[in-house]
Amino acid sequence: MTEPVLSVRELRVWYGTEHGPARAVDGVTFDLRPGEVLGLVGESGCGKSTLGRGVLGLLPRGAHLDGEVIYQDRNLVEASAREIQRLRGPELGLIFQEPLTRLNPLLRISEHFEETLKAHEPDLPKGEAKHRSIEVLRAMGIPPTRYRAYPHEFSGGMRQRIMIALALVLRPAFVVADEPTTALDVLVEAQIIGILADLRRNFDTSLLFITHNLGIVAEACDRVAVMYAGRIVEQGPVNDVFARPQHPYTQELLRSTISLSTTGLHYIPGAPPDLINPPSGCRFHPRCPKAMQVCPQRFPERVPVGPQTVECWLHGPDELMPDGGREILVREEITVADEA
Amino acid sequence: MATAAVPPPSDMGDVGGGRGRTRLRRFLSGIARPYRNSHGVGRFMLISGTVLVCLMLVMAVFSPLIAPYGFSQVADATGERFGNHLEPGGDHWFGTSTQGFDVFSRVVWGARTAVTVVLLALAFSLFIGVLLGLLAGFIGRWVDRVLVMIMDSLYALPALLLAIVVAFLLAEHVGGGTATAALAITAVYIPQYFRVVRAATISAKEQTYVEAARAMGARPITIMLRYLLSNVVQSVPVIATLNAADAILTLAGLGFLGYGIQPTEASEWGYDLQRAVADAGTGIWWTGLFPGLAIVLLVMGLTLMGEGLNETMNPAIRVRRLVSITMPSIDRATARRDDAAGGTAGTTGSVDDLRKGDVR
Amino acid sequence: MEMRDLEVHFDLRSSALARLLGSAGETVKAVDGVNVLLRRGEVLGLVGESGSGKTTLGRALLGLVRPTSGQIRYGADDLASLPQRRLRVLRRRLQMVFQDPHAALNPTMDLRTAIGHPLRIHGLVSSRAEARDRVIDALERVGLTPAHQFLDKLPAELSGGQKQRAVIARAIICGPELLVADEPISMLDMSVRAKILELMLDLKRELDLTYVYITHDLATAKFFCDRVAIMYLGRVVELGPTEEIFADPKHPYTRALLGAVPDPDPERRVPRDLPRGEIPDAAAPPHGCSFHPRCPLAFEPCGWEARDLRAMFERRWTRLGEDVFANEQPLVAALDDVKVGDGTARIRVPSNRQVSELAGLMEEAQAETPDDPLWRGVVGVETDDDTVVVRFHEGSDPGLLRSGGVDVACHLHDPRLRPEGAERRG
Amino acid sequence: MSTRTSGSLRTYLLTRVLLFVPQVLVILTIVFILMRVAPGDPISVALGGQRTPEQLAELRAAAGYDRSIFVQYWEYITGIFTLDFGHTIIDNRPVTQIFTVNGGATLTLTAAAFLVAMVVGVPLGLLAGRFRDTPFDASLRVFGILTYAAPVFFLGLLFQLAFARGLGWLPSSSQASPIVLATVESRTNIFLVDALLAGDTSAFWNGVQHLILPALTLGLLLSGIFMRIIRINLIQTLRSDYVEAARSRGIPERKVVIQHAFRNAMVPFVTILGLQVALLMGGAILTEQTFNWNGIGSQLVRYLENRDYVAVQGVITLFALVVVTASLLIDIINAIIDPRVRY
Repeated sequence: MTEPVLSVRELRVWYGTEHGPARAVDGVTFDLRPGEVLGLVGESGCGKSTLGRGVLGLLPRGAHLDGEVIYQDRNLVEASAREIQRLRGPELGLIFQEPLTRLNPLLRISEHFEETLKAHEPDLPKGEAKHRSIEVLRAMGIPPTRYRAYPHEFSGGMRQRIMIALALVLRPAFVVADEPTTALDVLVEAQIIGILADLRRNFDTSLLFITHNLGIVAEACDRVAVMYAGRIVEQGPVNDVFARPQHPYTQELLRSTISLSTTGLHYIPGAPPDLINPPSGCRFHPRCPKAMQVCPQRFPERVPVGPQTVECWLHGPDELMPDGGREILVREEITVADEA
Repeated sequence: MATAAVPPPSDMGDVGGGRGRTRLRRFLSGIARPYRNSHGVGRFMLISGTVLVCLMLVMAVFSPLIAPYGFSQVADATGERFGNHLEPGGDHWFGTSTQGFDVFSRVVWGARTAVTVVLLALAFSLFIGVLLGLLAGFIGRWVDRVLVMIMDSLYALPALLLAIVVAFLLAEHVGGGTATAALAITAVYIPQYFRVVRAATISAKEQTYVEAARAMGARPITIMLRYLLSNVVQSVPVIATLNAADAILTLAGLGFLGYGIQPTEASEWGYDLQRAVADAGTGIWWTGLFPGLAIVLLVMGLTLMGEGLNETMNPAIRVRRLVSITMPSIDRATARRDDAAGGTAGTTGSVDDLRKGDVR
Repeated sequence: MEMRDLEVHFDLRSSALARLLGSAGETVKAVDGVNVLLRRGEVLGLVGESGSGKTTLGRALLGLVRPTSGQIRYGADDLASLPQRRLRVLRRRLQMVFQDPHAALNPTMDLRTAIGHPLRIHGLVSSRAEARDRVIDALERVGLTPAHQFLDKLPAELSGGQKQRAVIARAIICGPELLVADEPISMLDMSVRAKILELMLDLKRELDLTYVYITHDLATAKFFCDRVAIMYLGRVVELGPTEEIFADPKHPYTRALLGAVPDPDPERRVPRDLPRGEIPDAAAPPHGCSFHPRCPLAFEPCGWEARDLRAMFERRWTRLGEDVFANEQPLVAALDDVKVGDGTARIRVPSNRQVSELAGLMEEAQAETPDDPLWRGVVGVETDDDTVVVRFHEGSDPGLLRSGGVDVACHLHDPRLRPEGAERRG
Repeated sequence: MSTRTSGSLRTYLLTRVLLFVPQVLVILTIVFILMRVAPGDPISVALGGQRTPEQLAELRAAAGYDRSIFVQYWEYITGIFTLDFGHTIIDNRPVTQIFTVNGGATLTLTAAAFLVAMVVGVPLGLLAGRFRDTPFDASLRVFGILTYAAPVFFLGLLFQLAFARGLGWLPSSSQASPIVLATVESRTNIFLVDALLAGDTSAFWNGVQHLILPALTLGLLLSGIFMRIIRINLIQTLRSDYVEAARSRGIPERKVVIQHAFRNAMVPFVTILGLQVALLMGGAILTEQTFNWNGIGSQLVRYLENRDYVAVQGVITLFALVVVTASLLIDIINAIIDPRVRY
């Protein structure tokens, strides 16, 4: 097996709030291999965006980071601000959800690109910078005629292509895409997904693709990590996870997604938990249809199940299971009043 | 948030009877909210500003009790004149002025004048400005265009000039005095409230809840009062406070130029400063310094309050309070890996205990 | 309810001064000649991307937006020309559910007042107690139970799903007949969406409602609607029973949309031959069929024009790169100045270049991408002094025509225009 | 695309310039209405009690105040377009003479004050916003609030007490020493320029010394406001999405602040500069009065005291025209620096 580009180990990101720490990301572990697209799915507020930014060190003030993000034998969590700033661009990139506000309205597209290249390769001749920028833009389907235009002269989809090109112009080894298609229309979304899924072929870039849309994961990703309340509860190859989901949350999430083949409605009762006071033990247990006695008592272990890794007592490990742990847990009634 | 959806038990009881109280509580908590939610520099500004303003208010309300003499008194109870240009000290803490007034008393009474004029002016201009702004923003079309044209023109005139002209015209027919000064200042601030309220109305009009009200079949007047007004006025406190500060300066400017209140009608700081300009050349500092300081303190108080409010209420510049937290510092990474490699239940137990300890 | 030749136009930037200067502001045809019949008790889906006019159409149905022309028959009334006063009375029976439940509720109004407000507006209750009972009843109907817990809540105290339930409660409290739901679940989380859809289905059954469901999400439209109207740039391009449209989409746009829906089923893949580009500027819609610049199946009568030529050159430069671009750009810079909607494009060549060079360039471009539908629309390229004249096939606007069980607005399905071998290409 | 952009910039500018005319008309009308809502005519108000009724009636007829209000309005408007602002009542000189004779002093004062405000306010605002909530920011804000809270005339008074009376560094009033004023021939009516034209450097320095205190007084007032606006704009810009995006590309923080934040923060500042011109003019009236500065403001106060409507109306008209022209210029500048405005 090849060395992972990026290894995240027990990463935690907590925010201080007046009611106590909010555990947006609470002990997340995953690897990203070269050229791989890893989908990170979960409902809003599960910490997936925080995770994506935490990896790049782009967190708001007041966020506390702990754990390991290993990139090229360095732990980014402990790296200095200056060190990370140098890595952002040539090594690490970020693509945003809302492309409309991410470009400086007073600067031409060309200025955005030339500034980015200059920041990391100060000796680059201007002509070369232009050439490289136009080449990347072309790969994203932006005609060279538009190189000197202003951001407001582009449509939403075009701007997102420009943002992607900006993130890729220095050919980073690893890119986080945070819901890059949420603000876009169906057809444009499909175009952008196509571009992102092709990254590995054209740019040799690994991608952490954050989305709430399971369809997009199926379309664009090699592996998927399912997040719930700050934890990755299941990860594995997309085809396996979608065909044989092992964690009850993944199963419920897949069932409640409305797709073209949906014939009946299904939903998960209750609401995602408060990250300040998460449920004890497995965080999904209050909503889990398969909850057992052990679930609220003990934190579930990370267990390999086939090609997947799952955090659920259903899959053991048996040697840690307390006596009577497998008994069914009688759940409290969940009313609409508690829903999301 | 799930917790927000669970009501506190006190709300479960008598719903009908609790309503009035709920409203009052909401109103009070609305006033207290900026004080509670603010922090850091914003909180400091808000509180110090409020303290200053309250001090000045106390001075204004209780000026007959605080001031040793009347504002136009030039002799004490025995009929003996104070004398002019007495240095601070003795009976006259701040000295006496060219005309033989007691400077301290003038400063105290001046607070009353300033507060009265500004409150009157604020009330008038708020009422007219908000009303016209709402109308223009809501009705749009030619009403809006005409009003905007007039208000913009008024706004383009230097504020002081506009106040002078109005005071000048009114003085001719109404006479100088508190009411004239208040009306002059009113004229200055109507366009400001108009602009703010109109802009807020136009943006509120685009809100979905206003369209929802239209979809319900609400009449325009209902929409304006029940849906627009209550949301538009939220932008008013900050502006009103800052404008009050500005109004104090305009009033003083009017007084300084001789278009404010005459010394026999009420005490006015700007007027006193005008008289003090001539004194400055001869080295008499107390006639100008104290009224000037009074203006500075009141304007500062209001500005601090306004900026403090802005800091806590304006989402565009608000900072989230940073609460420092301590993360449990056990090396769970290694604990976990040990587990995966077949660690003992004991290690997991400790992690578990820790997690349970964290909950509540 | 029936819509006939409905048009809603918005004037852009037509300030008094702009008119003074003679530049009559641009007009956006948000809804451009729509004919749809809405049957009692059905769920009609208006499906399209942003800018397709679906939301404007939905609002026009309720009289929230005044149509520029056309009729909306509702019983004996024409909503398009009814005075506001009479329209307000009808609002009892025509209600709306909004996309963003948070924005749809007045932040300063508690639920009791907000939900009960329609009752007061229409004078349907005589006492506070009665209003309260009706509000409680509505809250319970939408599942906000126990209702008394919610009466004094402000919108900010509710979660997204709860807010949407409150909006629905407000919409049904007067006993409406028709509910226009504008993307009611698109702002909600995955696990809540199904709940709200189920609630809407239950209410429809219990209260005998008719729905107009506006969405860009084909998956929920397929599940939820009886009939769908696919909209593109202000027009209905395909209209028919949901099953038929989803089983056999006729319009190339519908086909593209359906193909582009990402699906969790790993067996299904989005095809790579997606329509290029994005929805064009509605202020200057393409000539002929608005979809033709993006349509892979476009042919002679679809309305080719000079702008398409420019787009072709941009595609060419994007493909071939900077050097080709630098070389050719001066030749075709004049494309910017060509008039829109003309049957020909006249490209003036800068004096130091040869006309034949440009004509040759065109040939080269055609030879390189012979499959580009543009070439089907080009009748001929002539040179004239210092100008290259490109003649296009005459284009026309496709109207809705019956094809099988559905109506479709596409020349491909017009038997008079149907090209040889259209079956094969389609 | 480039052709379209410049084309629309041209259209925008044309539109904006054409808008200027109705704007001026409206503001002139409002000034006229303001000045004439009061009953009575200007002549009686100014000279009533000093002349006999017959004399008054004669003067009224001569000045045209016996005609209908619409005729007077028409004359007022056409007068202004031919640069005829009428004649003052109390000393019967053309109103335009006030502008030419005293305008130079006001222009010198406001220009110098504006310079002070820009030099002090803009950099301090940028620094305060950049280092938000540090002790440095806090002290700058206190400075800003203090300069704002002190009325110009009070600040002027303090300066006079401290620097003129107390320390004796600078002169306390007037544009120059009386002897110097008398020796310099006035050609442009701008004293400093006249001194330079005459080649009299000592007179020039004398003028500069006299200018320092008034310019500082008025400039500091404005600088506090500039600082506050720029600080808030910068804070908002620094949290904008494109700044975060620039950071995500690894642009060094210094460059992010300069390239993305400073420039963008200046845009909203420039758009409201027009209104600051009005503030500057208002402040100038008070400053001139405090420092015995013989500008238009001082003249205005003199004519106000004498209830000379014509002179007052003329000066107000001039001020209004200056503000409208300034806002035209600012809109043009804005269109050049912000590409979005052109659409």
